[in-house]
Amino acid sequence: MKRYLYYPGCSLRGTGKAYEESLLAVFKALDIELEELEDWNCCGATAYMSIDEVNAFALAGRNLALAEKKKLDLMAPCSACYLVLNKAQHYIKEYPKVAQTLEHGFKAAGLTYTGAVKVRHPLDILINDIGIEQIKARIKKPLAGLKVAPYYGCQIVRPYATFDQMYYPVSMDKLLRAVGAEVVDYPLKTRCCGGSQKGTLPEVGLSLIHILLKEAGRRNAQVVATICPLCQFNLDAFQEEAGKKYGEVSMPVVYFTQLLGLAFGFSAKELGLERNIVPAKRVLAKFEPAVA
Amino acid sequence: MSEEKPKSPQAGPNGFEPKIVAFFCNWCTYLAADLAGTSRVKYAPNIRVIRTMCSGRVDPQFVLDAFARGADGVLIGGCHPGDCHYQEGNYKTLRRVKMLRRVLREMGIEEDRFRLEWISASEAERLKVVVNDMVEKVRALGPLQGDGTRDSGLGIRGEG
Amino acid sequence: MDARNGDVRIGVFVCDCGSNIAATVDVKAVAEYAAALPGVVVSREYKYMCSDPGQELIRQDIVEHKLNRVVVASCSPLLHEETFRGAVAKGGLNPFCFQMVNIREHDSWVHTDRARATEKAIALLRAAIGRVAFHKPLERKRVPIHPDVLIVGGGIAGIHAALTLANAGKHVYLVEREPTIGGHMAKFDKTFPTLDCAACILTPKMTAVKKHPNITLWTLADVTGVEGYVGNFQVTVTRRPRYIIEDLCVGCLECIEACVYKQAKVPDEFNLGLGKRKPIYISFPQAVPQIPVIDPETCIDFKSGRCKKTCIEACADRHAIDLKQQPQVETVPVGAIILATGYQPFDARKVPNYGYGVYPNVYTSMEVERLINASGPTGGEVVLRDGRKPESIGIIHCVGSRDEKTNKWCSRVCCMYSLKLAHLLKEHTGAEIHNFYIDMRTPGKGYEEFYNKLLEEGVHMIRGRVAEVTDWATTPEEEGKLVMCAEDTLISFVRRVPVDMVVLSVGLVPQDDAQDVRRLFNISCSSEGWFLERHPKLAPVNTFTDGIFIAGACQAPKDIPDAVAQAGAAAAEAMVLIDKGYVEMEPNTAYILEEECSGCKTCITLCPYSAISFLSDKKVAQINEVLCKGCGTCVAACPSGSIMQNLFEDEEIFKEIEGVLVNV
Amino acid sequence: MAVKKMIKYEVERDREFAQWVTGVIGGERIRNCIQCGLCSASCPLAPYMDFTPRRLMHMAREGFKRDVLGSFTIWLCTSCYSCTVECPRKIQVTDIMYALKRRAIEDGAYPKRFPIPVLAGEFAAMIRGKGRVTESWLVVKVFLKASILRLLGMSKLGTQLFLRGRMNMMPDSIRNRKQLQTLLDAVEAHKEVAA
Repeated sequence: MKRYLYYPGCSLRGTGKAYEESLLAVFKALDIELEELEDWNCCGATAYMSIDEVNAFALAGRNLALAEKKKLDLMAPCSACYLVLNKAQHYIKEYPKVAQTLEHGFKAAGLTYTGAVKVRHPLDILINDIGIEQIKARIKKPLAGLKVAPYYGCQIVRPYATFDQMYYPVSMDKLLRAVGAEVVDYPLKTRCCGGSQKGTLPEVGLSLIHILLKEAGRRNAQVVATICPLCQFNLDAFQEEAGKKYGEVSMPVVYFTQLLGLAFGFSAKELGLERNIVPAKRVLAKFEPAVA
Repeated sequence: MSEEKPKSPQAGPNGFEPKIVAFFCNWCTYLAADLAGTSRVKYAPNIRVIRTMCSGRVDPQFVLDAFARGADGVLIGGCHPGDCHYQEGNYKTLRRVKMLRRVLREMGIEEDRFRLEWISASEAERLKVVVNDMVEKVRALGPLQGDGTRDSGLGIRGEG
Repeated sequence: MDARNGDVRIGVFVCDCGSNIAATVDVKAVAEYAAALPGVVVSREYKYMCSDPGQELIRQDIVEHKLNRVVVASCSPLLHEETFRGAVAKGGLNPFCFQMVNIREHDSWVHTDRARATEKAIALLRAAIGRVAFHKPLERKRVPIHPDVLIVGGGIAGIHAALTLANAGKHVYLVEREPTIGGHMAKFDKTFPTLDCAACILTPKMTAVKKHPNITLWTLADVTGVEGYVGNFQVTVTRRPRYIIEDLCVGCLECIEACVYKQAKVPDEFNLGLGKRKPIYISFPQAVPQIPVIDPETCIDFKSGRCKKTCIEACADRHAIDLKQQPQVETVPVGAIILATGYQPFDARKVPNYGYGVYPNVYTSMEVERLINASGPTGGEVVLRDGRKPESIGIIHCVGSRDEKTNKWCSRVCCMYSLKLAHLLKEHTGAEIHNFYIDMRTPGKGYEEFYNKLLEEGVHMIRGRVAEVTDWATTPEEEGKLVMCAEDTLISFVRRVPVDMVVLSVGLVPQDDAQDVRRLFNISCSSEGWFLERHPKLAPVNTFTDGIFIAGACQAPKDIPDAVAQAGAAAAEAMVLIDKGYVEMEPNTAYILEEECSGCKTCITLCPYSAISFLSDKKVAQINEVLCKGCGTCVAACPSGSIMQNLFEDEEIFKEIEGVLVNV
Repeated sequence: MAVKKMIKYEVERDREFAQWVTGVIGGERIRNCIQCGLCSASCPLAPYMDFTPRRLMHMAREGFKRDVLGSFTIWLCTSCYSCTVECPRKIQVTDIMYALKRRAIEDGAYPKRFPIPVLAGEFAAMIRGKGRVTESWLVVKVFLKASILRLLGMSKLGTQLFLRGRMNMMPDSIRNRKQLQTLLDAVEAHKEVAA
């Protein structure tokens, strides 16, 4: 049985609850043991970088230091967390002076970090450690005929493409096909969702969101699958507003783990599908297990 | 905050600057050093190059003699395996160097003071990295037996 | 004359090389230091030692001061050792009573700290002075040169070099691995900037090669072995079976007509898969030799053995077809070798965002050359894979060039051929054409004028590297088109340009097997994988291995005029060698002091040239001076220290070690 | 329309700034830029920027500090790293954007209508205090500071999120806040040493 350290990150405890719920369900079904990183702190996300870079690395650094003690790979499902943790590691290696500065911090805080932690994404783990066959074996209700647009967003394969191609990632495509879904060719799969732009320049943020949803529709997708809480939030929560401004769109946006979960026979509730603003029921109902 | 890599060599304790004798083969490493020149690649001035036609010409005596006469490090540069201008001279060198390492260890001369590197005619950058790195390491080690007792054990040859 | 007897009178000459050395090294101080060293009679510093006055200075001093040793501290011996040996000889000294010190490439150019650079120069000079005292007069031995020349690669460079040498009466072996000579040029339609048709200027040269009595042409052949040295190479060439006997075939091509495949079914290499051929085929109408070739991969008889063999019937009493033909191995002696192995186009799949191999209407420049070529798969009609005629075309420059992610270099020909293709495509289709370039590079006779002509023709020039080619449509007019997205950097807008056809102007990269070829011929490659010339300016077609020359794009990307010019130069260099009739070997060979040899035979196994033999009567080893290449491996290995090497005597090297280590 | 002066004088160049930008983490290669515009073309936000990333890179290395720090561009960057992975000269454009944001905040040079600095500020403060971020709180605080109106405009969505349990109103926190703060302080103290 595989074991990993689990770094939820702030979003999975807030707007991204459904991601955590579905993720835990799916991993349980695959007998993957997750141990939550004790007393983890916010990774600093992208915002902190604009305030203070080295401190941002320090934030990530504390988590890495805590993780290193456990001698397990550290799984970060949120794209921002995944990137920041990776980036911190990268820069600690690349720039001796960053490392030196952090050393002082670590010493003062009674921490040590040698750079041994491997930061992993659920996609990476499912494809490379568990494998398609294992996943197929768990299917109770294949998602036959469900047309999905796989949306990776930016920070998973960029800039550190560790487990998938940078320009046209396919790991999620493979998983979705494995559970019977039909994956549409979606050229915008790594295009930015606008991140926090919605908050700062609504018209810009909304247009980016709209572009993604519209193209998914144009490719006859019935649902967009995401791997990032911020992407999901933007595409789901602001869909109505974007539609009002740039033309009607109606496209449920779910986490890939929710789709896997359905195929594994979990209920919409267990997978947090009810948390969607744009109801996913319309397209997904037929895959839900019959209420016993 | 500038981050220059590799770190430029700064003078060691009490300004000790290691002397490194380098034996470069005429066809690969010597050319790499020439290329470094024509492309103005900068590296530490601590090495003194002695040209041989092939790294295979480097007699273990040369290395011992260099250490005996005050070298703090010895670097042998040859063609990459398979690229030797004389078919396989560099393999002969490799074999000889392995034996030589043992001797040096017994004489208490640290690993980092003696190095064999394959550097092809086009690898000026690599030459720079190797030289700077070796100078750094040897500088950190300090002078070889700085107490003047160094001649003992190492016979000096070649008095014309 | 030797250090151990008779007095040593050394002259030292330190070169400023203008400011090249003097700026970083205190040459005066160096010269003064040397003046005080034992044996040094005169020590000078001079602006340019390699200049005539510089050399004259050496001559005079030798006479005036009765010098018997000379040391020059200047640039790399690989640049000027011969020059100064000559000067020394002029002064009546043996040229080997001379030692050169490299204080430019190895000192002033690579260091910045003047004090330490000077200290280094002094150390190196001191070593040379110590060493030169042991130098003794040596004679160069002369070896006759075999007059024949091997040329590898039958592209325009190889062809031109072959004809030049053959016309000068030299016999040439031209080896080409494809079924025909002609190389990339044979695939082109027109050539820039004059737009004369490639075939019209190339095919006459190809036939000339075939007809020439002094040229032995081997196609479908690879060089599989090279031995020997300048003037006396032994080259092994393996000729792959064509399954047609060249001497019997008259090139009527009826066999192709008669093949059981009525329709051509096999994707044809020459047209980059845009057209089809039969299992028995000829690459293109003007192929040389005009002899078909059978592809065993696709020929039914090779696969099943049960073919009607209609080709053999058609060949009738000529009996030129031999399905049992075996590879042939030829071994020939040559005096010089010219490598003209060319380049290969960059693989566009390595830039995924341009969608080559994903979107059918994305083409490489090479494919387009075939599309617009009258003898190409479409007879010169430019139609897309779906049969439509393009109304708008985008050409992307620098694909696989000027990019840290692919190749750093500028491929040098793409700007010009992109402009050429723009012109030809406009001519063939009347489409609206957009060239996306980073910098327009048109250095060459008539090139800028050609660019200007294109501007007048109304081709759109957009300065910006394309980020992606996509079928993602954002506006109605983008629907069903390929959209090219780039910043028009001259107006600072990001532009989306919908087109029917995308042309990727792929760069030039070294051949896949460049490294193997390099090893085979014992030459060097630049870090990018191009063959390394001896000197970028002064010896552009020589290599560091005497007798082996390079021509054309195997040395670096270049256009046809430059490739031809270089081929001419290589041919001339080869001729210089041959017409001289002999080579003088560096006298750095090893020799054995019989009285000291213990007869342990250690050295014998070490010599890669089996130059060492054992005299069973005397129980000592002996070195054959002619076979010895002077690597010195045996010298270093001799347990009894009885092997010596001229120019690299133990004493000489020990003195160098002593010299570089003396505290200044 | 108002006439705009389109000439630049050398006095407007801040050489210290140009030097500084090559020194920031990721800025080492900015001088290698060949102005091909690949960064702009691959940037999803470029259409909304006052200066395209390519222009900004050149303005920065030439030292036109005022124009660079006053530009919208740096605030539009969502750090999606397209430019960084595309750049044919391996220039870390995203990192440079970060550095410019920081510099703009330090110099107080950013265009006022952008709440990002506020967001970032609040964000940092909350992390320092609690070690974690409670999005809902953050959003509220930011909008209170930046524009109360926009918050009202969002209230419908707010309720929806709340009803679907996606608005966690209990501010979350780590236990060992002391450690985190010591860490940050120590790093802060030694930063200049590193610089």
